[in-house]
Amino acid sequence: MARKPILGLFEDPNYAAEAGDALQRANILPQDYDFLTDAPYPEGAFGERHEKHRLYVFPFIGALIGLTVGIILTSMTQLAYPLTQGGKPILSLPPMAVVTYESTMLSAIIFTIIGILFESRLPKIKKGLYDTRITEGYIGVLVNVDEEQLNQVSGILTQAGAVDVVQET
Amino acid sequence: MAAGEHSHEGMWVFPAPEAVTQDMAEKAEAMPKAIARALAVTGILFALGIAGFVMRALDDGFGAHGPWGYYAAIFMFLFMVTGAAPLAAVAFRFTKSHWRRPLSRVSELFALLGVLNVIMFIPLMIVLPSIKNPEVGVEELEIRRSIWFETPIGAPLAWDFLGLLFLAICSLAILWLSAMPDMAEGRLTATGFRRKLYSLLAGRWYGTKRQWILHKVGLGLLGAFYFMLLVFVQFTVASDYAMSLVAGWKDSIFPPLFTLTSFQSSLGLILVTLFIMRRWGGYEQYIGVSPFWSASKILLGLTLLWAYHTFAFLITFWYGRLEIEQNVLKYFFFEAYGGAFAANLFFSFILPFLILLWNPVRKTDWGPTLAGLSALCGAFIFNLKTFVGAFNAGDVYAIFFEFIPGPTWPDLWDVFMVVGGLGAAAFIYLAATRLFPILSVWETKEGAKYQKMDTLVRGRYLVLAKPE
Amino acid sequence: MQEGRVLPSRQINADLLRSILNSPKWFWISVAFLAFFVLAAFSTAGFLINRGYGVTGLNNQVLWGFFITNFVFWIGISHAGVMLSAILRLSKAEWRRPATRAAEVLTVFSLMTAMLMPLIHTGRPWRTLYWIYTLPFVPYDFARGIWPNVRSPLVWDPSAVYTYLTSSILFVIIALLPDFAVLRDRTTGLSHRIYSVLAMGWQGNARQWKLQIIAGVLLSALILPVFVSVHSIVSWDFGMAVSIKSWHSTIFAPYFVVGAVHSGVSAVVFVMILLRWAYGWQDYIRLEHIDALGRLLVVVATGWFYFFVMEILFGFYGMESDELAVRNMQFMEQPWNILMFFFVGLTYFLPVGLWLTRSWRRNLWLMSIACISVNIGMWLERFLIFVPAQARKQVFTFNWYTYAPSIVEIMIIVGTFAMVTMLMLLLSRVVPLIPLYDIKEGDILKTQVQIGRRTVPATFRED
Amino acid sequence: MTTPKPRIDHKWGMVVDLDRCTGCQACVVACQSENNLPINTKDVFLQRRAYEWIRIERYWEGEFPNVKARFIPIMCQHCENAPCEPVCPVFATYHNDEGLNVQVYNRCIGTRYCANNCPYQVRFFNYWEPVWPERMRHQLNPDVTIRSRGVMERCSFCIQRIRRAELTVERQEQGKLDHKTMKERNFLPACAMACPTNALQFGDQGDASGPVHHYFEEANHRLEERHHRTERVEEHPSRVYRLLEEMGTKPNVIYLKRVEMFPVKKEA
Repeated sequence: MARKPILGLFEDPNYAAEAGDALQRANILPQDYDFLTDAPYPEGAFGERHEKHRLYVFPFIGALIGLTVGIILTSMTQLAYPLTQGGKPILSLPPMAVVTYESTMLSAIIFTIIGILFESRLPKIKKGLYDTRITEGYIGVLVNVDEEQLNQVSGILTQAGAVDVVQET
Repeated sequence: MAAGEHSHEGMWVFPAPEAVTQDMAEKAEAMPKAIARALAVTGILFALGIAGFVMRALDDGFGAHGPWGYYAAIFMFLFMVTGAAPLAAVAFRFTKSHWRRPLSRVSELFALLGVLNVIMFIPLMIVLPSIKNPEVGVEELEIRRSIWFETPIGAPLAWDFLGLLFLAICSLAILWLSAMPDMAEGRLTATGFRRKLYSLLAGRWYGTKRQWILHKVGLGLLGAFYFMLLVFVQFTVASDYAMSLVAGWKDSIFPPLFTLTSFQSSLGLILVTLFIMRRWGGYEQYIGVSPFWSASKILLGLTLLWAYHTFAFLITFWYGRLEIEQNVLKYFFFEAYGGAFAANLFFSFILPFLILLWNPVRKTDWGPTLAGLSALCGAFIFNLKTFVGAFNAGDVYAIFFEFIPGPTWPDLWDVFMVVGGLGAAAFIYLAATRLFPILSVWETKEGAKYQKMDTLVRGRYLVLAKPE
Repeated sequence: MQEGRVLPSRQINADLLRSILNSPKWFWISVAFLAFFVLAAFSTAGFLINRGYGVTGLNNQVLWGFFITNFVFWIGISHAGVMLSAILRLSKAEWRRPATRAAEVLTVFSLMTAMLMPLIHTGRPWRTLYWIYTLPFVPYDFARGIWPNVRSPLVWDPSAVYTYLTSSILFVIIALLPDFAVLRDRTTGLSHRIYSVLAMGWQGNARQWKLQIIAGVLLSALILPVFVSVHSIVSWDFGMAVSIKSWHSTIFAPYFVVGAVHSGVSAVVFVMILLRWAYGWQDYIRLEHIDALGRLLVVVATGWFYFFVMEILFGFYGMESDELAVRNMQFMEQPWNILMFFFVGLTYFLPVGLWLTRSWRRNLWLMSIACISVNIGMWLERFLIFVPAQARKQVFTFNWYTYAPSIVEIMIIVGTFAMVTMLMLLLSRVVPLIPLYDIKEGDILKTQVQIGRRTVPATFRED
Repeated sequence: MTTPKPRIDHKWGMVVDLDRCTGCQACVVACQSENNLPINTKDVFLQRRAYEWIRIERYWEGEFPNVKARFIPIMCQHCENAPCEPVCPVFATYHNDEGLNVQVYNRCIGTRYCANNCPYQVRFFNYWEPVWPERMRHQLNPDVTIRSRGVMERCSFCIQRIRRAELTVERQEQGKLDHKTMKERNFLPACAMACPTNALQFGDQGDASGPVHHYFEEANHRLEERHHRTERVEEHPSRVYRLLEEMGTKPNVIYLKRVEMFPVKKEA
């Protein structure tokens, strides 16, 4: 059966939270509803489920890759031109350390960015159900349910004090 | 972790104000066996140290500065660590951070060691070779390089000594001022000689509004003054006893590096003390994890900065091919004291960095403590390497440091002096903890007012109030 | 210490998007005015490259002049961004909120401008372009087996600066996603389509917000070490030069970094004051923010002064005649001693004097004066470190000579300032220079604690 | 890519005998014409952008009336630890295995870092495109490239002459190339050739019969034993010295102190 999104808009965060509780009572799974806000509320403000993420892995992988690339690149370029300069060794480490450090940080940061986008599931090609009022301070409760439950859910939302309930047309 | 509870377990503790006074009074009176034993042991070490000092004096006298390298090293270590320790209280009071509250008195108590520093410095004044060359030999300078170019009156000794003295006085003033409200409390609760002492020291403190305002302002001013004074004294002493004893070693980053090492190691020392108090001292309900966690970030920053300064020094000297630079590198970093430098690098940077890298570890009480401990060891090796090396670097009046000697190993008396110095410091500090309340009671109570757990929509969070 | 009231987010959107949705009339006029200078600078650079270096004031003694000074200056300015946003983010300082984005954007633009300087400075820029500037986009010219020399600080430079540039651009973009979403919802037509692409379909659900917050902290922690390394490496361009007395000093790296932060943060404060005045953002860039920045600046300035004293003092410490000659030139000889006087006064004593009093910190005019004077001073600082040392470095050669910039150099320098300002203005037309969501978050977390009769402002914290 | 193998392991060096130098500037002129240096016109001098691959520095010693002129010719010292080399981002200058500090004009991008980092002030930057009057076109040396604007240049010990000598030897002696045959070609840098008093002597440091061999022997020997000494001793006086020895640059040019027949009276 097809699942359809439905979005309730609330002015007061407390109502939104109550809507959340009501949905829980109507045993709708926590991963089926979501709170859309225009600013970060501290985690768990709506009693929503805790989001698990593996973001911290990315910078480490990135750093490792950057480190290897840096070392290979710097040593390779020095060995490729075996020209003595100023009596310094052909493979002189302190300069290597500098450039390698930069490459390490660079790739660590790039991987972090990738990680952030990946973990927050962006970019989203089709945005799904959305309402521009959310960025005006309204709090949206986005629920994904089976079609026959739609009316029940919209009832719950309006009961909880939704200013408006939007559905896909 | 309770439902919707959004702060780490045991991270924040809010002791009940009324309970604190009573409990602290009892703790101050009590004399646990452990502390008694520790006092005994450190006392013996102290005695050993004195013995070692006397023997050294008898063996070599105060003529040449060479044999006193290890004495200088241990003095510098104590000065570096204990001198910078009170800064923790000062600095975090400036930033109005609440987590500092259990930590501030612990750090301020180190002020008492300032006196020890001053006393230990006196022999070093005698052994330091004069800036003017007594008899000018072949390829020698008439005035050796030092930060006192044409030697103003009494330089360098008088100035260094005065600096240390003022430092000790200033830190004692900070301790006295910040302990005053607690001792005023102690007047009533304490018994015996403590009662007399407290009523003497607390003076006319009744906690009037005006007194509190003066208290705050006074601490702020003293703190700022202490900070500047400390940086200056570290600069003069460090460069007089290390850099200007190595002919032609010109290294402008050395004083900042010394200061940085002192910050790092003193923070480490404070964390270790806190940990001992929390685990075995029975102060668990006052010391949450938050001091460790917040301090760990700063410790990590300091660690990275230490590595950065060291690298900045190394690469500049490595790149410049000047002979003196090559010799300094060989002597202090690669050949003579190469092993020491490796150990220093490991303890001051690599180990703490690897520990503090992990957020879960930083949120414990043991993680930051371990890092702090290793930073402490790193600072110790740093001082041994630098000052023992500097004291034995040959002719101080030479044009530049040309002939590289080997490393200098300690003999028995040196070992005695080193352990003795550590013992003395520990002894004094332990004694101090019996004398003064080791937890700053007024700050703890104040903190309880400004922090609470509160609800936002559904979740419970920590609320921190910052007064203007 | 947040005064100021909590605003409804409709209000916040209206105010902060004002610069984008309806731009004032002075906007295009000023942009055109600046663009004129930028074009002039670029054509001058063309003339310079066409004719060769004879048209500058450089000579066999002073080989690095205004361009390098300006390069270091702009690199310095660029250090404001991360300094503010990263350190304040990590220390959870509430008053960072309006400052962060302007600072980061300033970072990006000043870095871009800075990197033009060494390019113009080299004798054969077209070669520099593919030989050195390809460094970040490694691997470089494999086809002809042409490698840059890793031993040279001039190769460390681009690697560091491009790392910094890339990461701060990404940093800004990530922080912009939610605000792009707001714009997407406010705009129509083409701009709507563009913003929808930029917003990447941002919804603002719990997960996205959580990662947004973590991203802020994590990226700050990662960029901070880069930021320190950048100016250190720039300083090593000079620190590695053994032959020029007073350059080969170990303290250069931290000294330059602190100086950079000093000038950079002042620049950011000035930019914030300008924004507040230009777009009427009194409710967002409040006096207490300026005040807090002022206090921070006192600390930074004093730290800088410490390093400055160390550098000078150990210059004398060596007692080497030729280094003393450089110092003598800096402090005793005209015109350098006058410049030196102004430099120390403008960089430390005047501004710190102004920042010490609370009421003066909160007076925008005095604050702007202080910040500008810091930046003039820091520009002079670089000039005084680089040029006298070269003019007096010779042990042997007879023809000592000093340096006076030619009109060509001056025009290009002016152009860089115009360029950064213009880019900032143009960007303020496209993205909000104050992060909307950050302000809103601040309002959400605001609360207060009742102690007796006094209500103390407080904030919710998640640890 | 690898550096070309040396045909025989040369290590070129020059010895400047200050006792013989009369400061006649012949070397300067010879160098200018040999190496296609642009003409130092008056305003080039006034801009302080003159090219002097070798220059004679003149110092006055003593008070009038008993005053002496001191001359010291300074050219690129071809240091072993040249500070100018490692700072070049594009390998435009490096140390080849004949002990020469070589400049690759095609690589140079003109950062001018090397010139900043040269303690002897012997590197010169082409501020303008070099121009010669029409009728002087034919006196340009075909063996030496003309440097375009925006590159550094400096004394090369007339490397073109070294190479030509090697080529001729290879052509005539069926390539049996050794110190002897090389010396028979008796090539010299322009300055050394032009010097009327033989103040400038050039040769292979390894060539025991050469003019410079024993001076370098002595100098290197002194350096060696100074490094292995552990305390200061009185060294026996010697004429041999290098410029700015404390910089640790180890130049391949050696100077011989002037012998004072009638030393200038110093005022007490």
